[in-house]
Amino acid sequence: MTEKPSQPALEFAGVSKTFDPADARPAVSNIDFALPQGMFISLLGPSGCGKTTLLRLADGLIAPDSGTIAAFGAPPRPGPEIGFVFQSFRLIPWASVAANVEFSLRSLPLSKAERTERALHWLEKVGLSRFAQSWPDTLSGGMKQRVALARAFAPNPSLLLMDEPFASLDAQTRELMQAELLSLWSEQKASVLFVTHSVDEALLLSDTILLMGTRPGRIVETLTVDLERPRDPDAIRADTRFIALRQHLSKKMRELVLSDPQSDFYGR
Amino acid sequence: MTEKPSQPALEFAGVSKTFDPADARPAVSNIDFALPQGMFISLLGPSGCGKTTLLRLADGLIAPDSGTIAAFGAPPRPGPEIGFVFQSFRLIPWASVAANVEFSLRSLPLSKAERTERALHWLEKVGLSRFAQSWPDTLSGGMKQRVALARAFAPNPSLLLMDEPFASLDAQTRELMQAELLSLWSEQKASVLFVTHSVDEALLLSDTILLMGTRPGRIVETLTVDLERPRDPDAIRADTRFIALRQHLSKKMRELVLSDPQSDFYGR
Amino acid sequence: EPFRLILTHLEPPLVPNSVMDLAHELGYFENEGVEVELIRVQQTPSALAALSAGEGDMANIGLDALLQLHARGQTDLVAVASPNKSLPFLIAARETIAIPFEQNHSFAIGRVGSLDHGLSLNVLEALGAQTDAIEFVALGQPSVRAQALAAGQIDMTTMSIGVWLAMPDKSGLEILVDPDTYYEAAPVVQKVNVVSREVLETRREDIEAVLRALIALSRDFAADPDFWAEAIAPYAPQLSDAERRELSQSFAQSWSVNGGLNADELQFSQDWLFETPDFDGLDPAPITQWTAFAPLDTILETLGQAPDLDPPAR
Amino acid sequence: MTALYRLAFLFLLILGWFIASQFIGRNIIPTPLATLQAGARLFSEGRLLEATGQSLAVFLSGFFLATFVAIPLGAMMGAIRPFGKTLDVYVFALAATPRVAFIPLVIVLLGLGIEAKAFIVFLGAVMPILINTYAGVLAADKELVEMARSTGAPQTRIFSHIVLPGALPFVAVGLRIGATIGLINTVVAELYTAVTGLGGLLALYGNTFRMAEYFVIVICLAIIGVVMTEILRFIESRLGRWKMS
Amino acid sequence: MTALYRLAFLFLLILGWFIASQFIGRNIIPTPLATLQAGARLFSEGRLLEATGQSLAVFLSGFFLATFVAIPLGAMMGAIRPFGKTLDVYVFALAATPRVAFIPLVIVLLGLGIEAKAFIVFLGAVMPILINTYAGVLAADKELVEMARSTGAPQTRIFSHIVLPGALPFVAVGLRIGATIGLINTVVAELYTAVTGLGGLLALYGNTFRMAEYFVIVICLAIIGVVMTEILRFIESRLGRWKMS
Ligand SMILES: Nc1ncnc2c1ncn2[C@@H]1O[C@H](COP(=O)(O)OP(=O)(O)OP(=O)(O)O)[C@@H](O)[C@H]1O
Ligand SMILES: Nc1ncnc2c1ncn2[C@@H]1O[C@H](COP(=O)(O)OP(=O)(O)OP(=O)(O)O)[C@@H](O)[C@H]1O
Ligand SMILES: [Mg+2]
Ligand SMILES: [Mg+2]
Repeated sequence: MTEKPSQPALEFAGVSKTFDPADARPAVSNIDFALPQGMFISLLGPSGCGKTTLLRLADGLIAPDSGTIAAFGAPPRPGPEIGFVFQSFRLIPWASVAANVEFSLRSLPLSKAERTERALHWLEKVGLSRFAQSWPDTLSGGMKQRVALARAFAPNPSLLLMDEPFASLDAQTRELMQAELLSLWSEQKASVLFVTHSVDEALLLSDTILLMGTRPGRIVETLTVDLERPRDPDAIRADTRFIALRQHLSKKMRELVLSDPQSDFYGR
Repeated sequence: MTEKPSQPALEFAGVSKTFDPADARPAVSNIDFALPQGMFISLLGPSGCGKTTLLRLADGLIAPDSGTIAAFGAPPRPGPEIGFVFQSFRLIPWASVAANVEFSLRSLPLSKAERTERALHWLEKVGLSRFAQSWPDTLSGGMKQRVALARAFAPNPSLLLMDEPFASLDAQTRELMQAELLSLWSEQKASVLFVTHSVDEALLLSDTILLMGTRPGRIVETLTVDLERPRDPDAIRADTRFIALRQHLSKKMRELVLSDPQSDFYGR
Repeated sequence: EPFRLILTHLEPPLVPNSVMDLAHELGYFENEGVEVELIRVQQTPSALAALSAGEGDMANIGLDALLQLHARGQTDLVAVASPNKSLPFLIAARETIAIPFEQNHSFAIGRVGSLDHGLSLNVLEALGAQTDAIEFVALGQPSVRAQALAAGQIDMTTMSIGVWLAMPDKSGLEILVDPDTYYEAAPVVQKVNVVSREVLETRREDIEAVLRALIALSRDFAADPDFWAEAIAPYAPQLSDAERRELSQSFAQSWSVNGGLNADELQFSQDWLFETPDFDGLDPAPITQWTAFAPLDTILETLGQAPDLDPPAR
Repeated sequence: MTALYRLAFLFLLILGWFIASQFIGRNIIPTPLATLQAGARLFSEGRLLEATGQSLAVFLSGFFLATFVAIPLGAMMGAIRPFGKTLDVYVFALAATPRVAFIPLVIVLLGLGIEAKAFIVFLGAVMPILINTYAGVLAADKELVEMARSTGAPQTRIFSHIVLPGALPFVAVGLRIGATIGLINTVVAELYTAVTGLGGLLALYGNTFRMAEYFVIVICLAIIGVVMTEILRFIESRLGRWKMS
Repeated sequence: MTALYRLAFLFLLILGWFIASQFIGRNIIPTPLATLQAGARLFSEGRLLEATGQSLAVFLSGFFLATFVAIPLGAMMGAIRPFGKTLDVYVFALAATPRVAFIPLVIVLLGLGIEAKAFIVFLGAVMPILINTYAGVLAADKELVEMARSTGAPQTRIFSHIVLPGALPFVAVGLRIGATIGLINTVVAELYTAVTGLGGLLALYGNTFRMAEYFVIVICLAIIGVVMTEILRFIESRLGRWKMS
């Protein structure tokens, strides 16, 4: 993949996708945005607004009905350059934890020994080296999620698509994983498209936040987070800009869920 | 089930459980606590510390290796009196959304029409009435989680076991669901054992918080949340007691994850 | 390269057709300077398929099958001998049954229109039975028919003397029509040895050697019935010495001491077969089209004809 | 599209058949045309229909009996493990024993009529259905079963709502294989007990070397097989609608 | 525990057999003792072993051939949908056609030897394996496949790592049913081509009403069936270790 730095890591132009032809309203409609290389964008939006759908489109796992998508200038093609953390963990049940991580390395020109080493390295990073030989079914929810993280991180992707990747982690482990993600992002110059339900997390991590609305899924606001990095999780919560952004986003979310006539909870 | 108010809804005494006999360390060890009727207890702890295991034990889905468990004075037996929200949603893929909710009502002496009505009522509460006839596979993650909530709430259980029930919901929808839960809890006098990774959520909802440590899973601290109810989500964050408890819990969690030699992340 | 002889029985049967197995066993083929390999298949169709696949050189098959083939334009195979012209069939029935029948009876046959069906009809009619009072039930294999008879599911059936003798428990059953009576009522050639015209040309010497061996053994058996009784002993453990001798005596007239091909008998058999429903709408071919007398004639010239038995009419 | 491909493949098959009929002995393979003519003849004589009717009666009764025995039994073997573990070796032993070996016994116990024949069909069809159902039940989604248990569902409900629907893909294959083996056993039964139906015709034409007619019967059996499996597929796809999306 | 139950059931079976041998007509069921004696006799004569060897050679070559053809073909039919949809009707048609109907053709093409026999076994075993593999591949976990696609895995890797292991329970039943049908077809093959092996003995003893010997052969076949399916079960449980927990 030739990566001209000028090209955005990801670019959506007028993208729509309908799953059920019988349903008049598309899952996502008329999506336009660009993720410049080395940027960190978060998607924030009510349940069912199409965030997962957007990520699947971005990876080339599903094709849009209309509009165009480009990853580094070309139509997106799933591969080791694009890492995907799925909302449900999708571990291979008959492969050991280590083999699950190694699986994503098989698309790279690595020897078996190199694969094993790299998988173990990442399992250590997510705190599961002791479970390398366990079966996924014997892991707790949070442990499974960390295996999925290791699997996505291991090939050193230049674009990371992450669907609520820390949802099953306790606050402390989540912070550690966020740090790993940020170091991957800043050191390897990866670009990240990140789905989260935590406004704090979005503010802590991203350069830009895309706020999505529902039925049809659409981008309702693009918000730039101009807080300098590195952002200390504790200190930043006191920052007035952080508090203002936080309030703005919470209010917007509330509007989208409670005041949007399209919403399931309109008027509650 | 005869419910003497004097009996705790749930009582663990010296409970241990080991999954893998080859592994010296049990999944949970020597658990002692009681959930008095009408109380709301949260479980907080690092990934893999045994929270899910505790809930499964409490429902009688698995048997302890040692110790005794009692639900309303008798050994726990799965049934409509105990509602369970699983960490992974566990929807029946070949049943419509409505049928999934109805499934938990089949253990009650209801006519088909009553079941349907009650299922629809709860689907409305979770904002999915429009999707009653959809297949679960066509729902987004958060929508699936709400179906699972409706299914657990529908039989009006007197004890609710909830495993990170709101993890896949956006902040706003989560608040709405918390409100539903609280109304069920206070109006129906249900007792709740609630697993969460959000310190805020635990503080907002619970009477008591059990802090768990890992390897082996054990209760390291029992914390009473003496904030008066109803607790306004926005106002309470400014309450000094809330802030103090929050800080205390965060510190404890940090210790458990970073300073516990048993932890995967010891010393990071 | 051995000469492959295909047989449609699995063990030397308790009938003169055993001459082929026994010639192999007793070294008669070797004496004639031919190496013979016996190939056993279960039924005539398999034997025919094997011949056309070149998996065998000579096969002992039903005459009806050969005539069917020729009538349907498949003229590749010709009969060269018949080591056992007609199997000693009999009709076995429940004890209580007698001819002419007083009531309806069920009679097991192989298949509607099959050889045993036609023969049995002939025999019963010849004996004055009311054949319209008989319900024919098609049951396939002789052993299945015998089982069904023993189980009381049918009243009577045709079987060879070999099958009858093999049945261990015959209480309540008896022979309604014995083999001699049966043969007299329907003197039809049932089995012939066939070769393809190609083999007839390319392996003429081997064919003659095989036929010489069979004739030699048949003549020896005809001369000394006890010889057969001894030779068959290992394959008939259930029969006593006396029973085997008795059986052997009953075959005294059946040995194909001159090769078993008699143009008159063959003509009669063909005419008879073409009356049965299986041959409806088919035209018979001249005997010379489906029979090659030449190998036998060459042999008989050198060996000379045996008197009395098996006149080789041409 | 699929229909087109299928037709193209059918054409190829018939072409191959034609070539084979030209090169392999004629008493083995008739030409497609001769077969067609023979088919028309048999059909207009009414013989084919009558035989098909007889065979279908045998086949359907045996097959339905097998279904009604095998699905509950396989389900029980999967649900009650000691029961299943005790029986399964014997099931496999029985499955590996040639049906033909039981024919004398069947004749003694059930006679020569349709009962005996249907029972032979049953013996053939029951095993694949049973073995597949058993495997399907054992492959049940443990998480879903636990969920059902947590709602207080009794074993029967867990079974009917979770385990059996989950085993559907297995049961469906079992039924399909069972149907094909049942058809084969129909022919066997018709050959070894009172000879009737398509099996009887097969024997008749085989023994009298009427290969065109013989092929008509073979094709007739193949068509019945396809119709049965297509019906089963239709039922399966109705029950598996949720997978469509 | 299971072993105990199984033994108890075996005892029941033998008891039932004994009772049946006393009450059901003659010439049909020998007593267990007579069968045992016949077995000892056949064994000491070396006849049983020789025949078993012949049959096993036929069975194993046919069965392995079927495995090597059916698994890849079934997998391909499941993976390449137009290919699968085009072929599957014909597969079912072929599966429903009595193998016996093809025997003349097989003899013409392959003769009477082990090739022909192994091919007849192959014809019987291939269908259940194929149909089950096909169904197993179609039942693949779509989410896992999508995950694999997202890592850039090529079709072949998705197949070998995700789809095939996921289809294992199906393939395993297919192999088991295939093994049992293969054994039955071994007997058929040995009856309809050159008569050899256990099938030959079965016919011989059946035709001459030596029911004790006949039962020895039947039991011998059943035991081979059990041994085969147990081997398959062992392999399956090794591959399915992850399910143990
Ligand atoms: N079925 C099982 N077999 C073997 N080990 C298991 C099994 N289920 C859980 N465990 C082990 O028990 C421990 C506790 O698991 P549990 O699922 O209860 O954790 P948890 O507190 O719910 O974690 P999380 O917050 O990540 O969901 C883990 O170490 C896990 O590996
Ligand atoms: N395979 C599918 N078939 C039909 N509809 C689908 C499918 N996948 C998603 N949808 C619909 O598309 C919409 C958006 O789904 P999506 O999963 O993208 O939401 P989301 O933003 O990820 O929600 P959440 O935060 O709850 O995960 C939903 O209404 C969902 O029902
Ligand atoms: Mg989503
Ligand atoms: Mg958990």
